[in-house]
Amino acid sequence: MATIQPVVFFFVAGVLAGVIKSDLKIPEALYKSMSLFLLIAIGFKGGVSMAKYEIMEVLPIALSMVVLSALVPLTAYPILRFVGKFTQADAGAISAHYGSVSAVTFAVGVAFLSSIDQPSEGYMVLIMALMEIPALVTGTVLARAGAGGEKTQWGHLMHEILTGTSLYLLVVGVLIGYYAGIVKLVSPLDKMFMDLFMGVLAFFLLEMGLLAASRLKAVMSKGLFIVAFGILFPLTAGLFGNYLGWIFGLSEGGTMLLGVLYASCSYIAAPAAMRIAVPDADPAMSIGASLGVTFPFNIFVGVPIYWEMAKYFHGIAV
Amino acid sequence: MATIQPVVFFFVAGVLAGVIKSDLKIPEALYKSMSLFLLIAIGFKGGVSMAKYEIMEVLPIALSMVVLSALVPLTAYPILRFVGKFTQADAGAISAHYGSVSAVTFAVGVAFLSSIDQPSEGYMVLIMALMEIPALVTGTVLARAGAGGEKTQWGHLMHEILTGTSLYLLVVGVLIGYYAGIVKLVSPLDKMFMDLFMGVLAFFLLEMGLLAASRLKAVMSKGLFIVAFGILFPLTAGLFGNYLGWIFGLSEGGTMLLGVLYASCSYIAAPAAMRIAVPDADPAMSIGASLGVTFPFNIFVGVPIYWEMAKYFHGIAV
Amino acid sequence: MATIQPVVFFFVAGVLAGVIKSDLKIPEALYKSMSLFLLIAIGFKGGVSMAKYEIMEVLPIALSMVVLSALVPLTAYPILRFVGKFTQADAGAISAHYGSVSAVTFAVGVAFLSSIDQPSEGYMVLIMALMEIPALVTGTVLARAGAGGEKTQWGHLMHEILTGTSLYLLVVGVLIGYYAGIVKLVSPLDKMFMDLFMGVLAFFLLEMGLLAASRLKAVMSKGLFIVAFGILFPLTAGLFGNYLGWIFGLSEGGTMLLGVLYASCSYIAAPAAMRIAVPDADPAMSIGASLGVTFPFNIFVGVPIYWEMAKYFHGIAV
Amino acid sequence: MNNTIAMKRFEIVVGIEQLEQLTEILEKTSVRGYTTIKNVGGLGSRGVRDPDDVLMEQENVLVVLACQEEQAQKLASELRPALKGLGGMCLISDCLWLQGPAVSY
Amino acid sequence: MNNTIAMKRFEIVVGIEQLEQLTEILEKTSVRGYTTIKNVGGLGSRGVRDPDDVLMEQENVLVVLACQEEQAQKLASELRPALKGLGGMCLISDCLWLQGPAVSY
Amino acid sequence: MNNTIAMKRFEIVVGIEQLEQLTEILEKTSVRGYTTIKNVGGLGSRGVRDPDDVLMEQENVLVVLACQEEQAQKLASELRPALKGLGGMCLISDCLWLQGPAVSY
Ligand SMILES: Nc1ncnc2c1ncn2[C@@H]1O[C@H](COP(=O)(O)O)[C@@H](O)[C@H]1O
Ligand SMILES: Nc1ncnc2c1ncn2[C@@H]1O[C@H](COP(=O)(O)O)[C@@H](O)[C@H]1O
Ligand SMILES: Nc1ncnc2c1ncn2[C@@H]1O[C@H](COP(=O)(O)O)[C@@H](O)[C@H]1O
Ligand code: NA
Ligand code: NA
Ligand code: NA
Repeated sequence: MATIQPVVFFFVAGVLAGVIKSDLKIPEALYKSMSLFLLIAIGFKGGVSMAKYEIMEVLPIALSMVVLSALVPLTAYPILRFVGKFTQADAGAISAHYGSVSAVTFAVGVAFLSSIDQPSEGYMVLIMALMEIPALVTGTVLARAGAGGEKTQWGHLMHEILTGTSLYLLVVGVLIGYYAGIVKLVSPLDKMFMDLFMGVLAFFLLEMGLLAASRLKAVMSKGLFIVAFGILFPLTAGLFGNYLGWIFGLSEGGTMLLGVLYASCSYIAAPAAMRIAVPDADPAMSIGASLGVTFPFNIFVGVPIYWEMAKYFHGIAV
Repeated sequence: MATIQPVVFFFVAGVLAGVIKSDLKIPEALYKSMSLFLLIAIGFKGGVSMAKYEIMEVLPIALSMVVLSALVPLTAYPILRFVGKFTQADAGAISAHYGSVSAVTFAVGVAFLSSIDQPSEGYMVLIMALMEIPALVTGTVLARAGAGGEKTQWGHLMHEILTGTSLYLLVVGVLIGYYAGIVKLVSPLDKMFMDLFMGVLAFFLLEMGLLAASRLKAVMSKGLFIVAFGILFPLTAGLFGNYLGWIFGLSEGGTMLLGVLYASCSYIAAPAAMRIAVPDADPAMSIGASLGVTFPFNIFVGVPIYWEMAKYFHGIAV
Repeated sequence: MATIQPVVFFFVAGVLAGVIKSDLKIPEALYKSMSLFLLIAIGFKGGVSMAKYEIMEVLPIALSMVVLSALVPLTAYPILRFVGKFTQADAGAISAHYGSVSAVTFAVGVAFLSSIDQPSEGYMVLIMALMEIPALVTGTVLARAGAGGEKTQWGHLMHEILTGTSLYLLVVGVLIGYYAGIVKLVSPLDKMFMDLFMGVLAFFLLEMGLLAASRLKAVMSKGLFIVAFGILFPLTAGLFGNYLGWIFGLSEGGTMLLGVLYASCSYIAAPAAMRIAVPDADPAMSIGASLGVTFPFNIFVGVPIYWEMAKYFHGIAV
Repeated sequence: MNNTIAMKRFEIVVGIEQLEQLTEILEKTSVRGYTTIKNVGGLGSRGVRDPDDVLMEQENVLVVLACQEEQAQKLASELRPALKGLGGMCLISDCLWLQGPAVSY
Repeated sequence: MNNTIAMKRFEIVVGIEQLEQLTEILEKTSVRGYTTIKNVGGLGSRGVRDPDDVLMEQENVLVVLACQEEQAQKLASELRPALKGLGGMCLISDCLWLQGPAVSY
Repeated sequence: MNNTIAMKRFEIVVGIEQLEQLTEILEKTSVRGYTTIKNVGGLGSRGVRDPDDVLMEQENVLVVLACQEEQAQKLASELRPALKGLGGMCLISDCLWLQGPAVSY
């Protein structure tokens, strides 16, 4: 079995600091700077390795996987609405979060693969960038269909999604990385965007631990259901992602990453979008479930499991 | 022809984010931290390579080039005053901006040279640091000579110029880099100030793109003249810089860098100084021209042209 | 004799900028981010090299050196109280500062050793982390014993010390570094926490110079005594630390570092703790002495002297 | 007090996302001076808003504005209908403007 | 003025370390709205407090609160004994609340 | 209201570059308390000032100060001539100081 990445213990350190009420604080500007860095760096890395593919060849596959990801919120919604007894607005908003993705979870998955020397398809990062669109749109439709109230601000929402920082910087990173790969000028930029990636991730996870600790109360208030959902749903979604990856003929690493994408859950882009699209949903609940339950589950337990799933499917293939 | 550096596309990404009204924002603390970094790093790099020269030998040449740079604002002023119909205050202030230099444009020039493996004189950075003095003093005199009004606060202005962050940090960087070069302890510092230079520049250009986009309106209001001036003037100044560099016997790389220095235009140090020296000038105009027109022109089109100029002059020499 | 590290000249540059009233300013978020970085990085580096020892073997020695460090404030107190004529509260609080340690001074010591290729024990960093406890507790007792007034908030104080950012992050760094060392996954994290250490230290020293300059007035007000104390006391404490290190059989490098720890003086953790424990002490005085006198003395003059002391003691041993 | 003008003081708190809308109203009323403080938090009908929360961006802005009676009437009648979209609060009180050379009211 | 309610305006400055204690008092008095500004400095009985000083953390917070007369009486009598532990200052003045749809007072 | 002292409240907005000059005037008038809020923007006779603009540093600071009538007179007469150099605005209004143990007025 693969050893746990040292970097994820920074998350534990953050949670612990929150629990023992340490005065440890990450300056807001640092947190925001690191988000920007991670998005560009993830994109850049993906772009550089995409330079080795024929883009046109992979595009149809990539788009299919993006479109199919709309199944994730569509599955989450009835469970939340009818088993979890959430309001329509909350169930829709949480579905949007789980259909969307977490770039940091993806990054932990990539780190896992590189620690066991497994390659993966560079365009996975493009899939990640685009997966937000079906998830947020589907979640919004679910939250508002037939609900009356104010008209959904579709124009505003689509603008928020398409020009939102996360999608925008991932795409910028991909394009510049791709160009740098093509003209063979990756070099001085990789010193920052590749070499420092893990170190920045460490700091970022420390802050995410602090944030998760501050959200635990919101999770507790909803009790067992949200914990069970926050663990069982990503497992199912991860299985489905792995299955699709295998069907589409991705490498073992790519298969696992698609599992991670389907299983992971947004806590940055989705809350911002849902505030506009579904203002009557309670953001504390979706952020609590996403950051307080699913995120830690995925980086500690989920990622190795999704890898086992990928190996299992590829075993069948043989 | 040399390929365009991937790093400059971060500027494009920033402009575009501004144009499509993305919510992308660079935290102010990050912007300021990166300015400090770039100034020290540029100085440090120059200082390290100066450690290979006899300082006393190059000082007279360097100082001559600094003094001659006063010709740049002296040429800009009548064009702005009589062709552009600017007020005396505005014409003087804009002259000061164009006589002064942009460390980031210089950095792009250096990156260009290193991507085509061309050496240059380390003391160019010292010239850059000192060029602010004649530009800002000349610009102020032009703006205020015979204008009446409040007395020019020369003491305050000289203090602002000489202790201002950009001049100060460039000189600190040069001195410490020089010392590190002499005692052969460049090593652990270069991991930060040299290896990360391009990565930080990428981020910085992203922010500069955002800033430039936010200034476009001010430029448009003045219309065609300012766009024409913002392109044609640096071309002329760059030609003059290249000519001087060749006359003074600089290497091809150094010649081109002197062209870049003469052609480049300040948007950080000069606005701060002009606010004190010429308070009745409109800063929006000079920053708009500098950042919205000349800066992008220089990094995309100017730098390769100045390089062709340098090669042309050195071709004559042969 | 060893050459002065280039990095310490950033401190000089900071002081000078303050003295000439440059507008140079380090954003607060950058200062705080760098503190976090340095604490984790110092811990991480120590933890990685601790992975080569049997922890249980070194623990008794380490703890003894921590406990004995309580002698430092116990010695400082009577000097401050009866020679310096400070109030009981001030004398106690300043003692706590001098008994405590400065991670940056320690870092300069480590940089000194690595520039002359001398090894040292990794667990020194653990000693540093723990030394705060006896110093702050002893200082508080001295400041408040028999003083009446409000009851000392021991619970609050111990919570502040044990969960305070500096102790917490050092320990987090040690643990994760140790783990990374054991599982042999130091690699992508070292790109940040080791390679960039000196560069970040350079920036941090620049800010510390600015801070020291802003504190000079407070020091001047107390006059000669505080300057004499701020130089002579660390020399004595450093001698004592070196003596102990030699007795305990540390390497020459480790001996010197113990000297540095005993000689160095806190200006971050101690002020925060003393504000709670001894609210009637004047923080300006202790921070002034610590940052305005002892810190610069230690990094420029002290460190090389403590190294000579270490060599002297180990010479005896032979 | 000497050298003072009786004036009205407005103190308005809205979400940062409504600031543009608010300044448009101020411009429309030809207000000649106001002061804005960002990064403000608080409690109101929409619950707690904490500008330090990095995950949920909820920042208020406080606007202080002094103007003469007549303009105050105009401003109040412009603001009242807009409050529906703006939320937040608007307080009005009396004050004296200490006269100096600048006339930004 | 039309469409306004007469109210009391509280303006409280305390150290950031006392903010929690203050908001507890506000909650106890069932206050339904207030506004907080952090990163505030000043001079008071404890001397100068500068939030920009990175070595000595001394930050004040300013709280503005509008409520009706009756609640103001209650709040003032709760705040007065607490001022000993809170320090700082508490100013009370008259103001008008411009009526909108939200009722957070 | 009980346990309150009638006081004057000053609310001053100046550019950050004038803050030192302002605090010197306050010291000269032996003021014993004031509160400062930095990073403030606004519109005035010098046009828009936006503290978030990284290229043009234009930051205002808002100072709130409560003092007794007598000192208020002194302060107003010191401030008035200085306003020329200071710019900005200075509002004066009535308020009540809720009495606590600290006397910083
Ligand atoms: N009528 C007003 N109401 C509120 N604030 C004002 C007013 N006039 C000026 N100010 C503030 O004072 C600052 C400086 O004003 P000035 O010196 O006139 O440009 C402005 O940027 C505003 O923040
Ligand atoms: N009674 C009040 N006193 C002071 N501030 C208030 C009051 N009511 C609302 N606010 C402020 O206005 C903001 C927006 O209010 P609301 O739109 O009602 O949520 C709140 O977050 C508070 O900062
Ligand atoms: N007279 C006053 N006017 C305005 N603000 C004051 C006044 N007195 C105290 N303050 C504020 O209250 C804070 C705490 O006061 P204190 O607890 O007396 O040190 C000070 O730092 C000031 O920000
Ligand atoms: Na997902
Ligand atoms: Na120039
Ligand atoms: Na010590």
